[in-house]
This record gives sequence, structure tokens and C-alpha cells, in this order.
Amino acid sequence: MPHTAATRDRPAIADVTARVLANTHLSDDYNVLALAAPEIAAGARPGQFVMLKPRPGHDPLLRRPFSIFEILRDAQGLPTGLTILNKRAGRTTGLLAGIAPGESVACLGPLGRPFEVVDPPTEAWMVAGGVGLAPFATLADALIARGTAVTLFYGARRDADLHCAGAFERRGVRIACSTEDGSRGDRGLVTVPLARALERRGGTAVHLYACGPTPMMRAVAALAGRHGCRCDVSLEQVMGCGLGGCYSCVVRVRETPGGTPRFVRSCSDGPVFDAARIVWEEL
Amino acid sequence: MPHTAATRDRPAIADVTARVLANTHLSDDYNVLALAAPEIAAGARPGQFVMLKPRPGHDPLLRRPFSIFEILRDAQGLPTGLTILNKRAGRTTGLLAGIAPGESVACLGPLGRPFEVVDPPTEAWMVAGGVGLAPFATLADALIARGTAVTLFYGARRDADLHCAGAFERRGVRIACSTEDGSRGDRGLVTVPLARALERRGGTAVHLYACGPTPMMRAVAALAGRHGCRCDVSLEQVMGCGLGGCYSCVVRVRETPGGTPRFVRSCSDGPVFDAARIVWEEL
Amino acid sequence: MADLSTAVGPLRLANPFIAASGCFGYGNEYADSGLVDLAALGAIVVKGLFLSAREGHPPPRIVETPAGMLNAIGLQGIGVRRFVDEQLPALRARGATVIVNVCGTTIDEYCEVSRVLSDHEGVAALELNISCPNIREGGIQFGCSLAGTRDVVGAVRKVTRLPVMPKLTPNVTDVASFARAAEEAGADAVSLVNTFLAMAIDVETRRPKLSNVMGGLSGPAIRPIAVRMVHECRQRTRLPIVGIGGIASAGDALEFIIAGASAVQVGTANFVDPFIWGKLTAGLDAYMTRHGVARVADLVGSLDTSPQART
Amino acid sequence: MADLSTAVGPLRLANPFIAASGCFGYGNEYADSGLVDLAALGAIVVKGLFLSAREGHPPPRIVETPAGMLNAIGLQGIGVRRFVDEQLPALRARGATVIVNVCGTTIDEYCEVSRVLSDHEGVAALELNISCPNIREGGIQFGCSLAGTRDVVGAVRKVTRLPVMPKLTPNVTDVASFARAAEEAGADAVSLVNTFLAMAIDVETRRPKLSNVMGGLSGPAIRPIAVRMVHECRQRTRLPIVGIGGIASAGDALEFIIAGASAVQVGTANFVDPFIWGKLTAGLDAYMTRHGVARVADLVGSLDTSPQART
Ligand SMILES: Cc1cc2nc3c(=O)[nH]c(=O)nc-3n(C[C@H](O)[C@H](O)[C@H](O)COP(=O)(O)OP(=O)(O)OC[C@H]3O[C@@H](n4cnc5c(N)ncnc54)[C@H](O)[C@@H]3O)c2cc1C
Ligand SMILES: Cc1cc2nc3c(=O)[nH]c(=O)nc-3n(C[C@H](O)[C@H](O)[C@H](O)COP(=O)(O)OP(=O)(O)OC[C@H]3O[C@@H](n4cnc5c(N)ncnc54)[C@H](O)[C@@H]3O)c2cc1C
Ligand SMILES: Cc1cc2nc3c(=O)[nH]c(=O)nc-3n(C[C@H](O)[C@H](O)[C@H](O)COP(=O)(O)O)c2cc1C
Ligand SMILES: Cc1cc2nc3c(=O)[nH]c(=O)nc-3n(C[C@H](O)[C@H](O)[C@H](O)COP(=O)(O)O)c2cc1C
Ligand code: FES
Ligand code: FES
Repeated sequence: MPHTAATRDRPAIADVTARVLANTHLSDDYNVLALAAPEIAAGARPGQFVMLKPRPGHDPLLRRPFSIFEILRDAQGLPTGLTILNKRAGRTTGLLAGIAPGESVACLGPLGRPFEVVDPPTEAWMVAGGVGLAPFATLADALIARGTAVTLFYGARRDADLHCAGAFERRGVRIACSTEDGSRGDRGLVTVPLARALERRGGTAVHLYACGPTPMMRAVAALAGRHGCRCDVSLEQVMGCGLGGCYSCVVRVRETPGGTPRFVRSCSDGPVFDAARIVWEEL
Repeated sequence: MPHTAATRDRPAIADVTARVLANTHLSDDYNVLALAAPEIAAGARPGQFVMLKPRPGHDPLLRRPFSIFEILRDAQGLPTGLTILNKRAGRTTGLLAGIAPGESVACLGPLGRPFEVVDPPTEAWMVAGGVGLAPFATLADALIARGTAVTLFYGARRDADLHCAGAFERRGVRIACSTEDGSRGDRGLVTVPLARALERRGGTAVHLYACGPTPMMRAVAALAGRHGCRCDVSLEQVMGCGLGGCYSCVVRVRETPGGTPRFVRSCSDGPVFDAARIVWEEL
Repeated sequence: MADLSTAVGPLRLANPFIAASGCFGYGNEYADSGLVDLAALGAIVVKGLFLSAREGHPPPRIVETPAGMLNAIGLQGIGVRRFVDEQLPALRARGATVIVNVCGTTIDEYCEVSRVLSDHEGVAALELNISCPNIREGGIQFGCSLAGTRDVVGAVRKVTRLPVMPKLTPNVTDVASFARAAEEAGADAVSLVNTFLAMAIDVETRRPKLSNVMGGLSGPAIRPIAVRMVHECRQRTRLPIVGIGGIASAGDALEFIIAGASAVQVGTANFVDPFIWGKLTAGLDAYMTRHGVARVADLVGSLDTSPQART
Repeated sequence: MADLSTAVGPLRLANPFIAASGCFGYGNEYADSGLVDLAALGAIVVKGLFLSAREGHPPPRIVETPAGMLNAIGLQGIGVRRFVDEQLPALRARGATVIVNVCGTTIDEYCEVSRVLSDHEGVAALELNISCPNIREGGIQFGCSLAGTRDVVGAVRKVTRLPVMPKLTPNVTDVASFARAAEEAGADAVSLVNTFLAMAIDVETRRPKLSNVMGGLSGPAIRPIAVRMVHECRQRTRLPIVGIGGIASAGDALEFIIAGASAVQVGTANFVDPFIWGKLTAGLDAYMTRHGVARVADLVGSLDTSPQART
């Protein structure tokens, strides 16, 4: 029996012992983990995350935050679970890489502030670096459902690391790839095709969404500022609880340009922030 | 590659990442775990044990001691691994109950002082309480190979807990069972049939071997003393290292009746002890 | 259901399980998100409060360690006045038993924060934080000296009628002497332990993993030391004790209670499992029923250290 | 292969990895069973020795705790004279660098044990155990007092030319002041930490899990506290430091070295993996090669605590 907590204004947060439905190996570093968690999937909104613990006990001790990658649905379209795009970084991500179907994972969510889903005629341009792709699958679905045109600027070290691009193409997302070694799309960082597209966009209103390594997000935020675009970033701060309890996940924001910066919790105020609020020098 | 350490006078101690070949559920509390560990199986002698760690990491931290139950052999009779008769008691034994074929366990051994294998015409009478059966399968094999007649006195709470008795019967071991609820064999403790048999043994020389709960071993030791039989017991002290390094596993012994008792390490001086040496009041 | 209520000196609690300071925000976070019914907890200790707001240390503020974590939050907080205005009313409305973790850089500040809180309805007790290892000027200089402990406790004692409970640091040679000092200065109870001063190093960069260099170690790793300290305080003072350190199950809590704690606080484990509170009360209830224990008080300090009888 | 040799004051070691006292028997156990080539270790510290044999505490002597263990062995040992007769010759023959953990109930006993050891070839250094938490009369009364530390170190200093290294207890408010006291009294180095006084309770029987009631906490759980203490000692003394506490990998050892230790001891982790020594040297070698570090000395105390440069 999962524990759930319902409230007036937001979907219930549930703690589910989620069975592993599938674990798809993408490369040495990446895998997609499918988890049975209907309660969480039902309430999840684009950009939200879950806190996972791959096994009971004290090693590892704390849960870790992961974006909800996709929502799984049954034949009737009812949510049955969710997937995680997992990149190996340490203890927990290493265990999630090796976990087998039939085992289970403690999964708490949905958590955090979701993306604002923009309407046409504004276009949505998503900018992803590596595992920063994770929050954009559900966002693309929501945008497309509203008829908003979606482009994904997707960068990685090399072609082989551009996982899951096909799934976005199938959704009808336009894709502009870049690789550091030039093996697919533009050579260089993802900001190369992005900057070019922004220059050439003419009168089209664009809402940017970015997730990836901090230097990438900083660069995207700068481009957004230069071009007067609204830009939402999804930050990946270290999180102890994901619930606003520990104050570990803070990020410095300024409410007004030149205002006094202060720390806010990225698990509850975020993980999605208006890039213009972030004090980028300190991230 | 397993680490091994060969010496002049005893079989090499190896640390093997042993693959689980099978995990046979016997009851809610008992299972038999088959591990691929040819290096350890090859050198193991009856009564020796291994130190197991069911998974890497710090939870649980220390290895735990387990008797080598059976030696697995290939078609040519070459040792390929060993089995463990596991009884659920806590963290490690709980994990070993649930571990699946294909997973692996860190297995260090063979360790400890083996049983002395007695020759005919002396008879070998093995006395087992519950999981105390574990060291007797290999002992029975060795005794039978020498032509020694073997009897197993085997006690448990109820019939359903008398696991693996058939395997001993198939070896040609005579079995006398007892259950606390009388559902099989004598009602009461295993010392009931043992005491009766000792009374009736006439001139037969008997070497006793005992393993089980401390009160049982104490009672068997007392019977052995009364009847002038040699009795070897296999003790189950808490062990930190199994290698003589930590001095956690001590038991008080007296070298001569009335001599000064002193603590010896049961991992290196034992786990098999002449029951007459043990200071039973303190165990 | 057994009677789980307990008393910490003058403070009556519905059960012994208290959310530890700094590990439960201001409490309202957990109620807003619908996760926890605050009235079902023994009490909550809200995040440490100074007179004014503090912004805390830059991230990284935490790092996981074996069976534990380091934190150097640096007491980020909204200050006591905003607390009583913005947070306390909702806590009262939710029926929470509210303990406030009182911080100060001077004895005057401890007194002033305590005065503000005493002037408002809805605060059940004051926990004096003289043990935060993460900021130089905030408490630890009092908590590591017997005279400092006596001075802070004595001064706050004079300005409030609320129960006063200094929170002791484990980073001392003889924690029981601090419990005695608190007792002499008029404390109603002591809580222990706060975190152990510790550090972790990123060997690749050869830099500390926390921006503040050092941080406080909490979590299951510290539990055996904390239990020992509660036992020592129980033997050397009569002051009620609130036990803290690495509690993650009812069994862990029982270790503290049997060692001498009248109630316990849970911090780190609540991060791992925000639904822990129901499991703790259910586990304690099952234990008391199984052992035929009528009241929590019958367990407090019931440790039997006589040499084991052998047969 | 990088040059892994290191110096702890006058003591030269082939590598920084030393087997900790009480965790490696007398060393010969591991050589007899063919598990470890003693000459391949930086050094071994043999189990604590008094003048006479001691039988130690009754079992249970250990209990596992989260990422750690408690022990209350009670310094069971054969006494220094049997050690030099029965164990030392084999250790010499095996090429081990032998450090002896010297115990005493009085200053005279520390001196006498040290004298006996100094009269025999084959002892490389003396580690003064003034920090065992498990026996009332054996060391901790010296190790918890600055004057006691000075007295023991000063007295032993006078009776031996061997390197003298007091082993410090972490159960104090300010460990660095003890390192300074040791320095002033003529120590050649300090080793730290010994175990943390702790306890575990069997809640079903309401009795302590150890026969001795309390025991010493070791293992990965304590590592972040031990690293902090080494860092503090490095900042406040010039004495060479041997770091101890929860080391289970080359990365863990590097935390201590970067914090300021010239060598490290490994205790509990050797119980889990008796083949750990080869992994530690291989891991250090790989790290030094990867980072282009020529000598261990270049890593010792190389921690950079300057505020992180941000771009
Ligand atoms: C809101 C949010 C969403 C995220 N979504 C995803 C996702 O969809 N897929 C995914 O693979 N990862 C995601 N991450 C990052 C993921 O949480 C970390 O990689 C993970 O916590 C590392 O845990 P570990 O136990 O494997 O590593 P550890 O053993 O804890 O540490 C290994 C290394 O990872 C670093 N690390 C620790 N925490 C983080 C963190 N939060 N971000 C980046 N590095 C970290 C450590 O500093 C260390 O160097 C997300 C993080 C946040 C905050
Ligand atoms: C030489 C030797 C051979 C053994 N052979 C077997 C065997 O073949 N099969 C088997 O199932 N068990 C065997 N045991 C017992 C086994 O080692 C323990 O049951 C095991 O260590 C418990 O570990 P745990 O992590 O499951 O329990 P923990 O979580 O560590 O503790 C749970 C409970 O088990 C108790 N316990 C801990 N260590 C021991 C111990 N050594 N003996 C008895 N109880 C203990 C604890 O006090 C506690 O109450 C043997 C022990 C020894 C010394
Ligand atoms: C992130 C974090 C923040 C904390 N903040 C405070 C605080 O503000 N005031 C305080 O007295 N203790 C604070 N503590 C200490 C806890 O209240 C508690 O004493 C400690 O964590 C030990 O308990 P635990 O092992 O259950 O976490 C904090 C602990 C953590 C982990
Ligand atoms: C079983 C055991 C016995 C110990 N005996 C001694 C001892 O005789 N003398 C001593 O100075 N330290 C002794 N110690 C402490 C260790 O040497 C070491 O300081 C401590 O365990 C911390 O290191 P670790 O975490 O690597 O184990 C003992 C530790 C253990 C676990
Ligand atoms: S992760 Fe705990 S407050 Fe954000
Ligand atoms: S188990 Fe360590 S000495 Fe026997």
C-alpha cells in the first residue's frame, strides 16, 4: 500500500514501492528505467521530479532526485507508471543502472514546480544537454496537445550519446542536434545552433526551456536575455529531501534586476526557475 | 579473479565473488544457497566455514560465518562450489534468503579447524539441532568414505522443520529424529533419543559430534562426559573477521580439568572444540 | 492501542516522536503538501531562529557519508519576528505542538528571541541551540563551555515561563557535565545530540565537499554514540532527556528511551521517509503491547546493566 | 608504479598503509594463513600490550552498527614479554615493519613495556595507547587529560630512542590541543583516531548488546569525524600524523592524506576484506599516476580550503 497525501491545490504526493517493469540499457552510461507507480504518474506534470531510493537500508542512505521522463499508460490510456532517464554518476545511479525487472525502488512524488506550458503562437524551444533531456518528453507532449510548435536543441559529446532523439521526432518535435566532435549536427555546443536560430527567427515569439550542465544553462540564459525571450531552466541542485525540509538545495535568486539576492529552495520553489531570476555567477 | 592465499600446511584461503547457482526455499526460515566457488570447495574439510557478504557496500558491513553444507561437483567429480544451509536471523541471513540465481556473494574460505574424522570400529554419532545440521553433511561423507558407521540425532520444533533429513538417509546415515511437539520421532529435545541410545550402546565406542543451540550442546557435552565419550562441538560465536584478527569470537576453555580458564578464538582454535575443554557455565 | 503519551518535564506530548530542528522546515511545508498531520506528532521543533533573518552558507550544503550525511546549512532562516507573524498562526491552527530552536550570537539575542516567542501563544517550549557546529558565532562557543552553558540557560530562564531545553553538542569530552550545568542553571530538560563536527574531501579536486569546509554529521552512523551519551546523562542528572541521533525506526527510538530519554527527535530519517511518523508510533505501540508495557514512562531508563545471569 | 614511500617523522615506510592495532592480531596470524605478505604493508601495529597477559572482557565483544561496529575486547593480550619471545622473531623474519601498541595502567607500566620493546631488535616504533575506551584503568584517563598525555609521552620519551607516537582519542572537545601536548612532550608523531565511546541496546531484553555495556565505534561511519580531526591537528601542530578511522578504499585514505596524514591505518575494513592491502596500494598508485604526483609527501596536507572560484 503506497502512502499518499492529498491536498486541495496540488496532486497528492505518494511514496510507492515501485516495481521495475523494464530497464533498457542505452549505453554504458545511460539507461531508461520503467517503474510501476500509477498514483504518481496520474498526478505528474511536466518538469516535476521523483525522489528514488534503489533499495532499503543505509547504503545509500538518502533518496536522489530524478526527472519524470515519460508517463506509461495502459490500453485505456490510464497512467500505470513512469520512466526515468538515468545517467550513471555514483552510488544510486549506478544501482539504478543495474537493477532488474521484478526488483523495486522506493519512489516518492510527484514533486516540485512544473514548467509553464506555453500556448501558440509562441513557439517552444527546448534546449537539452545530455541527461538534461529528461524533463522534456512530458513537456513536449503537453505543448503538442496545446498545438504549440516544439523544437528540441539537443547536444552531446558525440552522436552515440544523443539518446532517445527518435522518440521526440515521432512526437512531431523538430530537432536540431549538435555534437562536440561533429559526428552529428553542428560541431560544438548546443548554443551554436540555438544562437543561429534565434538570429534568424524573425518575428516569431519563442519561449525557451533549458536543462543540462550549468555552463550550458548559463549560456542559454544569456542568449535568452540578449534576444528578449522568456527562458525557464530546470536546475539540478543536490537535494537532501525534495520536500522543503532541509534547505540543502538552495539557489540564489534576485526578484528584481539589481535586487538583493537570497537563497530559495530549488525543490519547492523549483526545480523550474525563470532564468532571469537566477544569480548565474554563483551557480 | 578470486584472491587466494596458499600456504605450506593448509589449503589456500580464497576470496571469491561467488555466483549464486541456485537458491532453494525450504520454509519461511530456511533455504539452501548454492554458490560457485571451486577454489574454496576444493580445499574445504568437514566442519570448516566461510565468511559471506551478500552485497558490496556498508549495509551490512561485516561478513558473517556460515558452515559449508555440501560440496558441489561436476560430472568428473571435481569440486565446483558449495552450498549453505541458511536460517533467517537478521540482515545478512535475510538477504541470503532472498538472493536470486545470477547475483553474487563475496565468499571467503575455507576457514577454521575441521572435525577430526573418526575411524571404525568407533561409531560416529552426530547430534544436530535446527540449522546445526549444516556442518554434518560433509562430515558424514568423510566418515562414510572411511567406513565409519554414522548416526544422526536430529531435533527441531516440529516435523516441518526437520529439513534435509532425506539427504542424510540417502547417504546411508541412520537417523533418529525428535520434535518438541512430537510430530515426528521422540517428543522433546534431541537429548531424549541420544541419552537412550547411549544407555543401550553396550560396548560400542562412540565419538559424538554436536552442533546446535548452546543449551543443546551443553546437554550433549554433559551426556558425553557421563558416558565417557569423546565429543566434538561446533560453536557459533559472533565473529568479526573469521581470521584471528579481532578477538571477538572467544570462548573460555580449560586445558586441564580444574585448570585456569582462558579465552581462545573460536575462528582459529575452533569452531570445532573438544567439548571437555569448554567452560560451559559461561557460554 | 497502548498509551503512547509522555512527559518531558512540564511538557506533555501525545507520543514521544518529535521532528528535529532543521529537518522539518517550519513544519508548514509538510502540512501544506499534505504529507504529515502535524497534530499527530509528539511535537515539531522548527528550524533554528535568530532575531533577524540569516541567509546561510552557499551550496553545496550537504553531502552523504556512510550511513549518514554532513550538513552546513548555516542556519538560513527568516528570523523570529517573521516566524511568529508568518508561520506560527498556521502551526497553531493545525494543532501542532511547537518547540522553537532558539539561536543567538550573544546571550542578549537568546533572551530577546525567547522573549518574542514567550509573548506569543502557540509555542510549547524553547530548545536552546548552543550546539550548531556550522557557524562560528552561533552557539557552539556557549555549548562547548560549562560556564557558557550555565550563562545562556540561566539568562533565558529569567525571561520566560516556557519550558527551557538546551540542546547539547556531542563534540565534548564529558556531555553529562553539560547536562548537569544545564540542570543547575534551571533548565527543564536537555535534548541531545546535535551533529558531530566532521568533513569530507573531494580527492579529485583536493577541496572540501562542503562550501563551509566542515559540517555536522547526522544519521544512523552516529546513533551508538548518541545512545551512550543519553545513558551517561541519565546516570548523572535527573533532568528529563530528549534523545536525538540517527533514529530511523521504532527500535532505534526504543534504544534511546530505554537508555533514559523521555522523548526522541528524528531528523535525517525523515528526509529518507517523510511518512516515517506513522511507522514509529505503530512500532512503539506494537512493542508496548507485546511487552505488556502500560506507559512510555515505564520504559524510560529501564536499561538493565547488571552482569548477565548465565545458566 | 609511483613512489608510494612515506615518512612519519623518523619512521620510513614503503607505503602509507598500516594495519591498525587490535584489527590484525599479532600480524603472524595473517602471514601464517598465507593471506598477507607482511613486508608489503607500510607497517603493522600489533594488538595492545601490557606488561602482563590480560584476558579481556567476556563475549559478546562486538556488535555491528550502521556502517560501523562496536568492540569491547578489553585488550586481551599475551603481555609484552611473551610477545617479544613468541611473536617478534617471526615478524622480523617476515620483514614486517612492526609498531607496538603500548598500554599501561600507570606511567611506570608504559615505561616498562617501552623499555622491554626497546631492548629488542625488530620494533620500529611505539604507539602509545592512551585512548582505549573499553577498560577503565587502561589509558583513557591519560588520553582525556592534557597533563596526563604530557606525562605519559614525556616519561616514555626518556626511556626509549624508538619513535614515540601517542594514539589520540576522539572523545574530547579539542583533539588538536592533545596533539600539541604530545608535541611539547617530545612525541615524534601522533596517530588518530581511536574508537568513539558508544553503546547499543537490545530492546527486546533491555540489556546492552555488549557484555562491557559500552564499546568503541569504528568503521566507515566515523570517517568524516576522523578526517576533520586530522585536519584540525594538521592546522595546529607540525607533528607528523597517522590518520585512522573508517578507511575502506584508496579514496578514503586519500581524504586523510590530503587532510594532513603522512600515513594511515586500516582496521575494520581489513575484517571485511583481508585482501584490501593490494587494492589500497594499487588505488593510490593509480591516483598518483593520474594526477602526476611524484611523492606521497606532495599530497600530505594539500587540501585547498580557499573559497571556490566561480566563473
Ligand atoms: C530536480 C533534479 C532532477 C534530476 N533528474 C535526473 C534525471 O532525470 N536523470 C539523471 O540521471 N539524473 C538526474 N538528476 C541528477 C541526479 O539526481 C544525480 O546524478 C544523483 O543524485 C547522483 O546520485 P548518485 O548516488 O548516483 O551519486 P553520488 O554517489 O551521490 O555522487 C556521485 C557524484 O554525483 C554528484 N552529484 C550528486 N548529486 C548530484 C545532483 N543533484 N546533480 C548532479 N550531480 C550530482 C556528486 O557530487 C558526485 O560527484 C536530477 C537532479 C535534480 C536535482
Ligand atoms: C562457525 C559458524 C557457522 C555458522 N553456520 C551457520 C549456518 O550454516 N547457517 C546459518 O544459518 N547460520 C550459521 N551461523 C550463524 C550465522 O552466522 C548468524 O545467524 C548470522 O551471523 C546472523 O547474521 P545476520 O546479519 O542475519 O543477523 P544480524 O542482523 O547480525 O543479527 C540478528 C540476530 O542474530 C544474532 N546473531 C548474530 N551473530 C550470530 C551468530 N554468530 N550466531 C547466532 N546468532 C547470531 C544477533 O545477536 C541478532 O540477535 C554460523 C555461525 C558460526 C560462528
Ligand atoms: C540539514 C540539517 C539541518 C539542521 N539544522 C538544525 C538547526 O537549525 N538547529 C538545530 O539545533 N539542529 C539542527 N540540525 C541537527 C538535527 O536537529 C539533529 O540534532 C541531528 O541531525 C541528529 O539527528 P538525526 O541523526 O536524526 O538527523 C540539523 C540537521 C540537519 C541534517
Ligand atoms: C576489534 C577491535 C580491536 C581494537 N583494539 C585496539 C587496541 O588494542 N589498541 C588500539 O590502540 N586500538 C584498538 N582498536 C582501534 C583501532 O586500532 C582503530 O583505531 C579504530 O578501529 C578505527 O579505525 P577503523 O575504523 O579503520 O577500524 C581496535 C579496534 C577494533 C575494531
Ligand atoms: S531538498 Fe530539502 S529543502 Fe530542498
Ligand atoms: S572472528 Fe576475529 S578473531 Fe575470531
